[in-house]
Amino acid sequence: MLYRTAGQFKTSYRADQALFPVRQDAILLGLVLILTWVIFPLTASEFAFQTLLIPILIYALAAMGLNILTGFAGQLSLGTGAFMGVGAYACYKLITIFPWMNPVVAILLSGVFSAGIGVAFGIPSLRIKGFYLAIATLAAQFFLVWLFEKWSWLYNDNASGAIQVPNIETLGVWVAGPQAASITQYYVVLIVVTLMTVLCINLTRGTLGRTWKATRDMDIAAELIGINLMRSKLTAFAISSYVVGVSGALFVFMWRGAAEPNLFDIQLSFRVLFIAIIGGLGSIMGNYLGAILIVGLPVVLNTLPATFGLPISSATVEHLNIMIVGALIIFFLIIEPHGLNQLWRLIREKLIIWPFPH
Amino acid sequence: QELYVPNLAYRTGPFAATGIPLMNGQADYMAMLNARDGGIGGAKLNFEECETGYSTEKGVECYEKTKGRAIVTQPWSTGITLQVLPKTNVDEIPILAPGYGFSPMADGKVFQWAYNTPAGYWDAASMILQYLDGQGGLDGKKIAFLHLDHPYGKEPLPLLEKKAGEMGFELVPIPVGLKEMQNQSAQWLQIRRERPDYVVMWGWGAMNAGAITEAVKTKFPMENMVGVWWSGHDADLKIVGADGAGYKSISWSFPNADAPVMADIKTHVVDAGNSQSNEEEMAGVFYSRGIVISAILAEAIRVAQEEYGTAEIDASQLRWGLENIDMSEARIEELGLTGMVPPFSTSCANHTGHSGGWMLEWDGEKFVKVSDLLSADLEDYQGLIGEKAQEYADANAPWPVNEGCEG
Amino acid sequence: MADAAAGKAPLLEVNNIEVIYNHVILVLKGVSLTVREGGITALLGGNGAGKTTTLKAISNLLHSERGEVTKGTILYRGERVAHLDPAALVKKGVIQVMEGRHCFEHLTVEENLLTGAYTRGDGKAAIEADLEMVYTYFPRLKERRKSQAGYTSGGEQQMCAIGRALMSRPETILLDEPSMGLAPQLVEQIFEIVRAVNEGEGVSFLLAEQNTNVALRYAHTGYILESGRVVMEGSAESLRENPDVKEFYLGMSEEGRKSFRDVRSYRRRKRWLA
Amino acid sequence: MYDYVIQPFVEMVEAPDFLLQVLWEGLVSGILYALIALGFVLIFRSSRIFNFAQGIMVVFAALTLVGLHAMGVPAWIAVAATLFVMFLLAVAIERVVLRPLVGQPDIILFMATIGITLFLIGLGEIIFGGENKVMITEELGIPTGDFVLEPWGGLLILQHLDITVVVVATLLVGALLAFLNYTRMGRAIRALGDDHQAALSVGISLQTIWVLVWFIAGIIALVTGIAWGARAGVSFALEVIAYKALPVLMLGGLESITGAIIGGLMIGILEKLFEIYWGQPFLGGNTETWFAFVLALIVLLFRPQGLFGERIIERV
Amino acid sequence: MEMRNITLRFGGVVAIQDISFDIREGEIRAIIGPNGAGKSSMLNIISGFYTASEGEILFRGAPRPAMKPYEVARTGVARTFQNIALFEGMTVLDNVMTGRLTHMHSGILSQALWWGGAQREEVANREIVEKVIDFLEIQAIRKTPVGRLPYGLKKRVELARALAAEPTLLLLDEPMAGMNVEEKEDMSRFILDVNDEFGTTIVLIEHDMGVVMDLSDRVVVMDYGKKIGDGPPDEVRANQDVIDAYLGVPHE
Ligand SMILES: Nc1ncnc2c1ncn2[C@@H]1O[C@H](COP(=O)(O)OP(=O)(O)OP(=O)(O)O)[C@@H](O)[C@H]1O
Ligand SMILES: Nc1ncnc2c1ncn2[C@@H]1O[C@H](COP(=O)(O)OP(=O)(O)OP(=O)(O)O)[C@@H](O)[C@H]1O
Ligand SMILES: [Mg+2]
Ligand SMILES: [Mg+2]
Repeated sequence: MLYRTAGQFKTSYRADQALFPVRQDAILLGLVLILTWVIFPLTASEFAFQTLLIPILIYALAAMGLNILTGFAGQLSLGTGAFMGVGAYACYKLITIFPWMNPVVAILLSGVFSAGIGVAFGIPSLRIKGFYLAIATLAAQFFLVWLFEKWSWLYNDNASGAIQVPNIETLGVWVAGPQAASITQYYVVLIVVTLMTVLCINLTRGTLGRTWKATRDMDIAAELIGINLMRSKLTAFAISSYVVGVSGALFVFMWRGAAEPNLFDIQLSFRVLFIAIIGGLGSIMGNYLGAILIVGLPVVLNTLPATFGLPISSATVEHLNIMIVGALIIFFLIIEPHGLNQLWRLIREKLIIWPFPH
Repeated sequence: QELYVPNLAYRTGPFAATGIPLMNGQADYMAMLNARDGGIGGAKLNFEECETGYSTEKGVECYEKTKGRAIVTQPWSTGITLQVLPKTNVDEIPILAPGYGFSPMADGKVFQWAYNTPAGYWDAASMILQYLDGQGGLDGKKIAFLHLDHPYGKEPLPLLEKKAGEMGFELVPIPVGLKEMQNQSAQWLQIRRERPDYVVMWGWGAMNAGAITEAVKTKFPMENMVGVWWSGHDADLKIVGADGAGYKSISWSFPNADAPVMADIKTHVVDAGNSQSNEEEMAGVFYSRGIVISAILAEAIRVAQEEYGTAEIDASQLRWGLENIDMSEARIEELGLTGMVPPFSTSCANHTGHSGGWMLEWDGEKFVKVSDLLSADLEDYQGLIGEKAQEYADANAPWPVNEGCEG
Repeated sequence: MADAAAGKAPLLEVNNIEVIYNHVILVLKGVSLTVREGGITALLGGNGAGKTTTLKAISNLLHSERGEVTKGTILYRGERVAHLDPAALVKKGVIQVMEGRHCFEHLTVEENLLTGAYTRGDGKAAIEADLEMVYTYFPRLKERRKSQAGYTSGGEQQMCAIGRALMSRPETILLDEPSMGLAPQLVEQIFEIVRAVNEGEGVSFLLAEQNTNVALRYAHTGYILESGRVVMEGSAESLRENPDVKEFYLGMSEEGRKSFRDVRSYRRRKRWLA
Repeated sequence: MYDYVIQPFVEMVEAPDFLLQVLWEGLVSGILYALIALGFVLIFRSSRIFNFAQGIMVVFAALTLVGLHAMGVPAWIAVAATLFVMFLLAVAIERVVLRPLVGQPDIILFMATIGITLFLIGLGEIIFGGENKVMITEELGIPTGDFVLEPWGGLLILQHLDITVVVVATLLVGALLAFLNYTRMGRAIRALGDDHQAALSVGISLQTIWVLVWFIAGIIALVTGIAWGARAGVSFALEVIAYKALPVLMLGGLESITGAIIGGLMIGILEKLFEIYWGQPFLGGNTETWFAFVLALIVLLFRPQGLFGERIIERV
Repeated sequence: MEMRNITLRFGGVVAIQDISFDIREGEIRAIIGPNGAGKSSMLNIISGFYTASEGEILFRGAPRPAMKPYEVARTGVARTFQNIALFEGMTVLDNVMTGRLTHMHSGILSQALWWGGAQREEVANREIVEKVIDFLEIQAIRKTPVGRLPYGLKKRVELARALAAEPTLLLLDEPMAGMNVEEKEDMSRFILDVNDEFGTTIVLIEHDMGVVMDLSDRVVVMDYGKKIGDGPPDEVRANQDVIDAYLGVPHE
């Protein structure tokens, strides 16, 4: 009876298109917002900020970017890691060339670069489909990482070949670099991620979103009903890469503090893909659920043996960890191939008809 | 009473093969101290491992997890070291990166919290060149520098480039991508085309075995191939066995089965069933290196305890300890590390110690020493250290520098 | 003809089954039916009535669509078959021809037919002989034997699918909408073949069909399914004479067949909206 | 211009023995790529599953073999036992992973194989540890010497091992092709790839076929593992070479055995040539990390289904 | 619209051979013929999915230049498909809304911001779509994902999507396949009403002779790529070629 939609009538199309047509959902969202904006920052430890809160937000954003491309527009990409890299390197160059630039502005700008490169690598998608396209995006993945390694201008000719985030001060607080406090970085990330989420939701529920979904579900039919496939696919690549690029910039500037080229390796792409898929392709909220699971799970697993005082060596824990994550991925795919988001929807459907089984 | 000295170990991932013996050596030595002496100065050592799999990401996570109580952090990869380096400055925890990390860390004035005892990569490069020079001069020769395409592999490049000009040899850098470690035929074809007089190798993990097997296959004369200390792992050479005879590696550690410390480890750790190692591994170079690394840390703890008169030292007290290690011959004997590590000492400005090292050679079954103790030509790169350290500090401004220490 | 079949033993019995998709969507709400040996049984009903679902429940193909039988039993020759996998069922002689043809696009027509003989162990010669038999039923297939099935026309694909089923030497064929999208001539032709196979080889058919008119002409008995329930059953003649069937399934009212142009009111009973 | 375009060819002509060596090395790595790709193709054909776990299966097979031998099992018995383990693995994967996921979208199954990869990495490291191990080349009776030829007064080294690999791979491919095209099982495998549901409906047992196919992929993995292991030792780092199979597949076509072979050879040889004559002199080396992908990408622009892939049937 | 000497080949296969016919404004034009005759291919040519190997298409008297399918759609041609081509991952409402895409033009930025232009456009188009939904009586399934719908309803949603585009030319490829008589009656009604109310020109492919004969104004008969008959229904029904090739036994 708690979750009951009956009786909430909509009287205008506008109301029907509201983000949360169901009152309970709006309340739930309010709770989540209070948690993330007030309660977490007040209570979280340094460890929680660094290993849970900040990375979960950043990974969720990256997955959201990927989800636009893969979940909404149906173009499977395995090059997310490299596009995050483009965002990160672009941000690094912006900050070092224009030291006066506001870091948030720099982060938002750096997405533009990855969007450009995303479009360039998206062009083959007009002809190549499915797994062939996925492998083709690997060309971007490997080529870009190679470029990060070889093009020393990108990392200002540092001897180590890595980029290091300098200390950046804005409005009297350190927002990036080793001097910055975790809580500041958390808020910066939160602001950017919230902004991006709102934009993504708007894009995916409107005309563009429908264009993408049509392209995804059946591109031939989409073209025949008047969708310009090239435009549809390329905008998906551009916007997806933009979001991914921004997340890459956040990744390095607001969390890692430094990066070497192989950080943006294929493993990163897979990680983001896991999040998107476990969360649910074609959903925005799912990315958060996926990120919580994929980022949070190993952290929790790591602390378990110590909590129970089990005498297992850390290496074994790590091996078990890998096994468990692998097994869980399979497990979640089996119980709900359409991701956590869908699981949530099913629960909701059950709640609506509760206490009747059908 | 307990001292928390965690280790960001890696026993998994593509580099596990080289990590495991090192971690075992480190852990066994600490376990031995706990069993034999009840720790150091009465304080037990908590030598917990946090598994990184050599991944920078996991490494940072481990650092964040342990930094609350830890008095030292041992990041165990150049990548992780680079990442936590600026953080340790803020968190005020010493990084101990024995024989790896960022070469300019030798400058204690700039890198107050970082230590790469007993020798750094530039020491290694300098000694290798010195040794090769001794084999008949380097003027007009050609050296192929086969290295991992990764911050670690690039470390010695600035020095090698500088020395190439000075000593008159030609340097051909040949990078090996992380994905090509197992399949280096392109690199070795290049070596065959270039016909270098020597191959100097900066390899790690699976890259070493790959390079050594390729060298044997392409019939490169093994005696003209020299590796840094991380490329001198017994297991890598065992793959080719006798065909690898003549291969050399510089090292600041050496296994000595007769050293008292080995006997102690055997009685207190191995016989008690607390070791993860085995006999074959314990006879190897890397296991002994693990022991030496732990011994250095233990020594620093002891020095700090004496200075501050407390068994439970904190991170900044340990930092003082690390700056005042004096591993003299006598002290090495006392610790039972006979012949396992060259003498060295650190100071406020000198965070490396520049211990020098021996050239080891694979005789087909094991590594043997083929040189006296070599020592690096510090003057060659003292300037370079200062310069690069300053560059780093500038890029990371505001970067607190320890003005108090001179010389 | 119908009387001949009626006397025979029940071959397949479906008792009161329920099917749920995706754990929440209840599609069949207690369907029971009987297929007699040597007969042609038609399963009729509008869109979404659950015909396909019933057939899939019998041949155990629901699993891969996240559907499951939650209640009731299915007996084949008196034996429960619900736990068998589809392959075992084919060995027992029950084979399904799926809705929408489902040929193996990249295999040639002949290879498609040969896959039908997959479960058989009676040697090459027998299979060759049956291949010839199928080609005599469907001469068109012989012409196109070497072309990839994906590029053949709809009718050819339908023939290919039926032929493929025949290759397994079945006792019972579950045939799902054989007439969909076929030219009238072909529809007749295919039903003629169904009858020929039924009479010649003694194969029993369970036939899901929209085209009530044709189906009732060839079938012996029929069931009418609506919203997951059987609402009517009986011999083909009795169904044909039933006024409701006449009006809603055959498009005839008292005055005879009406032109589509003249139908002025929407007479739908909005079954699926309920 | 001259430097980039003409000079490399001049070099090739000037040192033909070296060029031959380059081609030979390319050929051998090409064959090895192709072997991994074969495993992919087989599984893809029968189930449209893009089996990412093929790489780790190679490692797993090799580790099991070496591990069993280290426990004192004679070499050939260890091979048999390893095959049995691969069979069990195939059964387990079918039971636990594939069966519940029948009929799901491709990408879900793809993800599941990545799950399998992670699981096997963890399991393998717990059982076998992460150290580099030596392949039991001699114990298996694989020749290890080399031929040294001197064409045009130059030098050409051919490893016996490599020659063995080339021969074994050729036989394996021949056998596979015959199996797929001329047997009942082979036809069923191809049918299954086109349409699960229809295959089920004609009585093809998914279970049997999948176990069979994964087992064959396991056998291929073992052969690949022995071959690579003999070259570079056996460790988890081997897994990364599996990525090289991807452009091979793309170039050859995901469902074509012939494609896998030709694609493998093309990529092996071309990437070596490019790296030696262009990559190293002009681009700072290591172009092998991406060359194959870019090459495949360019080919795909002209033939979206790869050189030998099945034509994508697009109709409405 | 007029088709002149259209020929279409796939490799060696000739799917359509030298066919000409015309479509008059406002009429219902049926195409019939045995399976594989090339009917769908002809529709594909009209909607731009295939380009004719030879021949030309005249649109309102002027030759139509080579166009991408989406450009054709924007000239007011909408269609349904033989094997349903709905967007399975979307709800019915969204599917029908895609039909409006050719009429919606707000930019990416305004969409990202949502409030303002994009929303107004969305609401305006939603109204049109709701009218179509009402018309086809699919209100109740508005929010259902189409993947779950039964076949017949899917066909209707497809029609709704095509209608939402407010086309001038509507191409229907076997809209009544797999329906029973009652459903066919409804569908016929919709088709006639569209034709009457909006004056939409309709091209219809259908195998049910009853439907074809009752609805269409003129019929083209194709057989193996050739045209074997053209004219009003009754005339075609009596044509012996047509009976031989297609109808088989005289219907009813
Ligand atoms: N995979 C599925 N998931 C959810 N619902 C389904 C699924 N398959 C079918 N249904 C639903 O089950 C009901 C019955 O479908 P079924 O295909 O059995 O009908 P049918 O009688 O064969 O209709 P048609 O004549 O259109 O083929 C329909 O309402 C359909 O929406
Ligand atoms: N993309 C294609 N490639 C090759 N051949 C094709 C292609 N599309 C259609 N054909 C061939 O063209 C011929 C005509 O096909 P079409 O689909 O137009 O027939 P149809 O008249 O619509 O038949 P049906 O009534 O069965 O739908 C067939 O022989 C078919 O195999
Ligand atoms: Mg049906
Ligand atoms: Mg057609």
